[in-house]
Amino acid sequence: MTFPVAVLELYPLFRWLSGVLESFGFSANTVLIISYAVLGVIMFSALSIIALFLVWWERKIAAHMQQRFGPMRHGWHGWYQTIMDAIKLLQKEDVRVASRDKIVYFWAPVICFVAAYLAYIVMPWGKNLIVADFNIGILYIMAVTTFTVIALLMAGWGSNNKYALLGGMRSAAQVVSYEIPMVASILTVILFVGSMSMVDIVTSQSGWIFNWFIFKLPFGPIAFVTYLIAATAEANRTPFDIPEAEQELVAGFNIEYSGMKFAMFFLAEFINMFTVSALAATLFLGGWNGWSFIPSWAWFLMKTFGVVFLMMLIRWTYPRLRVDQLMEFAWKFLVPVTFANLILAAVIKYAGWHW
Amino acid sequence: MSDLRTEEYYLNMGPHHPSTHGVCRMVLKMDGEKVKEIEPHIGYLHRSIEKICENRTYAQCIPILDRFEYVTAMSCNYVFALAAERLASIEVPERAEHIRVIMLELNRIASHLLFYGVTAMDIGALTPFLYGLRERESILDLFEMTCGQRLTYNYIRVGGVSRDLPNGFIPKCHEALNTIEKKLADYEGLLNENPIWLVRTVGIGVLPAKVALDYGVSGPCLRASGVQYDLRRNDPYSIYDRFEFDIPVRHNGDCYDRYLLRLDEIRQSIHIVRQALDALPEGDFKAKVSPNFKPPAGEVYARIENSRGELGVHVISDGTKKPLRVKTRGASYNHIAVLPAFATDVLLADLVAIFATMDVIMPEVDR
Amino acid sequence: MDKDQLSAYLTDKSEGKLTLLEVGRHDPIFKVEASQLIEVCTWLRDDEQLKFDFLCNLSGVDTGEQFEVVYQLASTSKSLRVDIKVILPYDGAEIESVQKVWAAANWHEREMWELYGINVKNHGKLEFLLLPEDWDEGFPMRKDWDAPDFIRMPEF
Amino acid sequence: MQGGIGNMGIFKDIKALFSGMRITSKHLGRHAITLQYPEEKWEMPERSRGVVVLLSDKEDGSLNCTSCMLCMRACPTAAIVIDSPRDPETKKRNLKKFEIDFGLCCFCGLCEEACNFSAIKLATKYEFSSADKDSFLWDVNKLQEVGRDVDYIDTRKKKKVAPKKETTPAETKSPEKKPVDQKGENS
Amino acid sequence: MGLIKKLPVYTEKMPGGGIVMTSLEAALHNAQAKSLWYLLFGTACCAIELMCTGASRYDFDRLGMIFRATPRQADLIIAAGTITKKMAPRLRLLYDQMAEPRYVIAMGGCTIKGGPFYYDSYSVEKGIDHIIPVDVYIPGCPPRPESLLEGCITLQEKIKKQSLLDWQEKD
Repeated sequence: MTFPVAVLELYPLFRWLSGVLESFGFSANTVLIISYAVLGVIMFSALSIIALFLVWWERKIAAHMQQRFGPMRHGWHGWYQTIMDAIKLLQKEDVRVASRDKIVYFWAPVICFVAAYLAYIVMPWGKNLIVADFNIGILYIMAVTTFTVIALLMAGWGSNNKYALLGGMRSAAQVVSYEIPMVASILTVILFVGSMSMVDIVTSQSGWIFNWFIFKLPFGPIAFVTYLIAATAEANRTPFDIPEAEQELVAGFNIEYSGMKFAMFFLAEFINMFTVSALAATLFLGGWNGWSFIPSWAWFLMKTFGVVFLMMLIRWTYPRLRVDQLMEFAWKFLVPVTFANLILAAVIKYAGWHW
Repeated sequence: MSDLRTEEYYLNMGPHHPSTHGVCRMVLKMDGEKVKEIEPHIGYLHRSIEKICENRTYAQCIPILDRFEYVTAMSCNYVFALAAERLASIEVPERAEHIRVIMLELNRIASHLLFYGVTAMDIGALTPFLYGLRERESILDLFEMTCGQRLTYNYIRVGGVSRDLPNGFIPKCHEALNTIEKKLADYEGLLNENPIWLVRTVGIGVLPAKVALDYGVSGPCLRASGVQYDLRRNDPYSIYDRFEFDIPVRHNGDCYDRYLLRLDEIRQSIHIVRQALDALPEGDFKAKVSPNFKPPAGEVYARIENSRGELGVHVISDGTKKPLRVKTRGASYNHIAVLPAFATDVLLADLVAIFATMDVIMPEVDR
Repeated sequence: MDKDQLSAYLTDKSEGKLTLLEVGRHDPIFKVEASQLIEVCTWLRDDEQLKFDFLCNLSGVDTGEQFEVVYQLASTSKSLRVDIKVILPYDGAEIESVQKVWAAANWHEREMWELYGINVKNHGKLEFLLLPEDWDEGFPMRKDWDAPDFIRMPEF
Repeated sequence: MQGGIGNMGIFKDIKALFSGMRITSKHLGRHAITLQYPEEKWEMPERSRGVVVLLSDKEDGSLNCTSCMLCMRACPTAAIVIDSPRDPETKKRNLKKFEIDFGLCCFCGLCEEACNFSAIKLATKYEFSSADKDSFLWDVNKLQEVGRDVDYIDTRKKKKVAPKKETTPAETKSPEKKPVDQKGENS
Repeated sequence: MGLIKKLPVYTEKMPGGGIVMTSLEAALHNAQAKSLWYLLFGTACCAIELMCTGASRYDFDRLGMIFRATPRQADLIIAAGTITKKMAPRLRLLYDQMAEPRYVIAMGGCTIKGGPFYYDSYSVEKGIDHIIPVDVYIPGCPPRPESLLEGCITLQEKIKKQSLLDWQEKD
């Protein structure tokens, strides 16, 4: 049978799987569904492992920046610390506030969690390693990542807590503001590639290192920096972590969540961070392109983790902005800069002054 | 736009809230994110220290007063010893006075380092908090070496200090001071010029000098508002008049000035400690004070400049070995009382910044 | 002005409203009648030579026979210090609020009211400050106060 | 936004942002100053005030305490309770009960200073957490047991080795005990 | 207590479930012990030592302990400092808001018995065990950071020794 999933690297595995399943007499459609399910499980586990790793990594980096050790006692340099955290969170009692909005309160973490994973359908992990290559891939990512804000707003509203509500409202305002500069800086890339497909974007940057979009002077670096700022805000990280500002709103939108539901928010936050970093790597740093002696997925992971590291460095260095300054920064600085940059890029593209 | 209506609501901040530095509770009348009115509620740490001191001898009061303002417990020890010495007209040996000055100033540095860290954390930067505490540890080491405790010292006694400086204190102290002086550059590099820090603190929570005086605000908060008033100069105690140091003054009275002023004070304190270490004479470290110390009847209000402002203690003696009344006055008491007078119409995040830069410590308020 | 000059100046200029007490060990302590308190305080704050613009502290005292209220004043511009003491009877102790002179007195007076039971006139907001809201065991700082779970330190 | 990110000189701002990042990333490469507690331990300074213990005679192992009750009177929290009735015949006090309640003790060291017989000391031990609240009431046996291996300088007059002038142990003995095991530079 | 709570009940009914349950028990309690997130709760002197313990020199994170500001996500209250009569109902409220399994460390003399404020004080709660159940007490005024770490390790040992059956009864 023809296998429609574009995971070419994993193709042998799926051919073997479909062969086995067909020998049991399953119909072609069932085989397809089961294959997708297996793929989903693989994806889910990979991402969960990455999220758990990121939590551990962040703790280690923060600790070493502060001349501490971080997790140390559980395994080599505390490597299974976050696994223990996850198991513990699963065991925790699920406290439900009596005055909650039942439906909204329940679904908020689920939506947040699912939305965080959805983006990976079109994420090019490596050469021929993508679940589905839509022709509107980047648009799809922008759409599904914005689901997060709905989840946060729902969490803030459903908890029936003033701090949570303030957190939810802040996050809505923040994401709405930062979506615009983010899209505007991505548009510069799309303008040049002429396609919204993730695979096209990556392949257009193949070859020489100066084909990477970040090196497209003069607008490339500007687009990258503005994207990174907007992405940091999108992922709710310091200096833009006002929805869960510990010192002001105690824990912000997730103040009333415990146990598994909190774990969902927690993991989703780190997966979101990974998503925006992966997007930065794909759009600006050439995605999985690189010398061929290292596998393409390793290039992708390396670049992504590089961006994640940068975001962590930023997080543990800077203070937090205030909510109105955040808006002002977005609307008065970031939006004009990104649009000017977009126009500049368009002019350069039209005039053909680029290589 | 005029038909858009907003509804005011009440937000309860504390007594358990990460940025109230302990157990202060503030009921905020909010309009969206804007704070319209503040009503502080205190007393969640009211431990009746004053009542306890009425039933303790003068020597026993000092460990109790350690817990009154634990971040600068040395100055609590000192102010009570000063009051008792003034009641009984005790002459303190030279060496003891020098040791006291060293300890008071080291404690001021420790307290300001804690302030630096906590303020940075309240404004959202976590790393400076750990840097501040890291250098504070080196001072705590000095204290532990001298008197055996990290926080509640019970070191300065009526008539002197409880023990002489240990061997090797002086080189170690110099080393710690050098490290802190070197690290101040790091602290400043992290925050002073940082645009995010600037927008969060410059022009936020301006405390006018007139309001400050009216509400009895003292110490760095008052000096940041442009009033040059430091008890080390204006009402000299101990041997501060022998040392050369500046009283840093700033004029805007906002969060940024309050923050910068404390960094300046760390430098001045380092300067004072160095002078005191150099001038340290030989001799007794304690005057002869009987264990059954009974000052003559009378009353005295002793006040000193500690890291938060005026720390005072009002002691009334009736001629017995226990004081008739001990009333303590902490600077933070007034610093919280003044909040409703100037910190209105700010955003919630600003209130946190203002609260942090007022450097409030709750047991001093609640006692 | 040093301390003796200050004492002389105050006795001289206050037209008999202030009487120097002997108990002061470091700074002079003056006695003032409760009825003249506000007048004297305003004068102390506004006098060009004194300018006592800073209320350091306000203590209520229970001596066992009477109540005393001590105002510790300081002048930031002239570097002066003086104490003002008001003596009140045990029964029906009442004093005028000095908030109009120094706003700092607000909380001190509230505290004095709840801990000693000295009533403060014209305070505006006499509510519990340090004690729990549901406190009903009287005025704990009074010398004769006692409660079931109040344990005095054993005398050895 | 007074000041403002835009109008304060964007290059100055960027420079400041980078200098902050430079400082934190500089620390990233340094060695941690952390003490890995259960494996490594600080050597406490000699004067460090941990738990209160009763000291025993170095030669015959009997308690130094003469039950003079000075420490009990000095204690600001009444954590020490001594019961020692006088023997009617020998007129000597018999130590019947010596209890320290660590739920009350404030580790101020006044008892150590009050003692004239080198009998009570604040040792440099601190690991006594317990799940049992009542276990903090230590009787004389426990106090003596914990204090067995505590080194001290005997200042009692009757001993020949004791110096004439009454001094506290810390003056005579060098307190040059730095925290050991401090890895890396403290910077 | 979450999903896993019901698991042991089923496993025990299975053939050979006893062995599965014992190892499951060990694994679950291990996870609990190794990831104690503490509530950022401090009132007095001990709070400063708690901060110092979290700082670079002693580093709580090493034991896998990080602070959470909200009681819902915390496993452990370190009652650091004096609890007064005015504060006691709030402490109880915080404890009630925490999700099971929850633990309490009483840090310092004040929380054990009132410490220096036992005598002559009209406003201090004489021991927090009147308010909430306490798992581990740490003496000291304030305890050194090492003492606190030692107390936390004691608590971890205690958690590991728990039995799942205790859990069932606890609800």
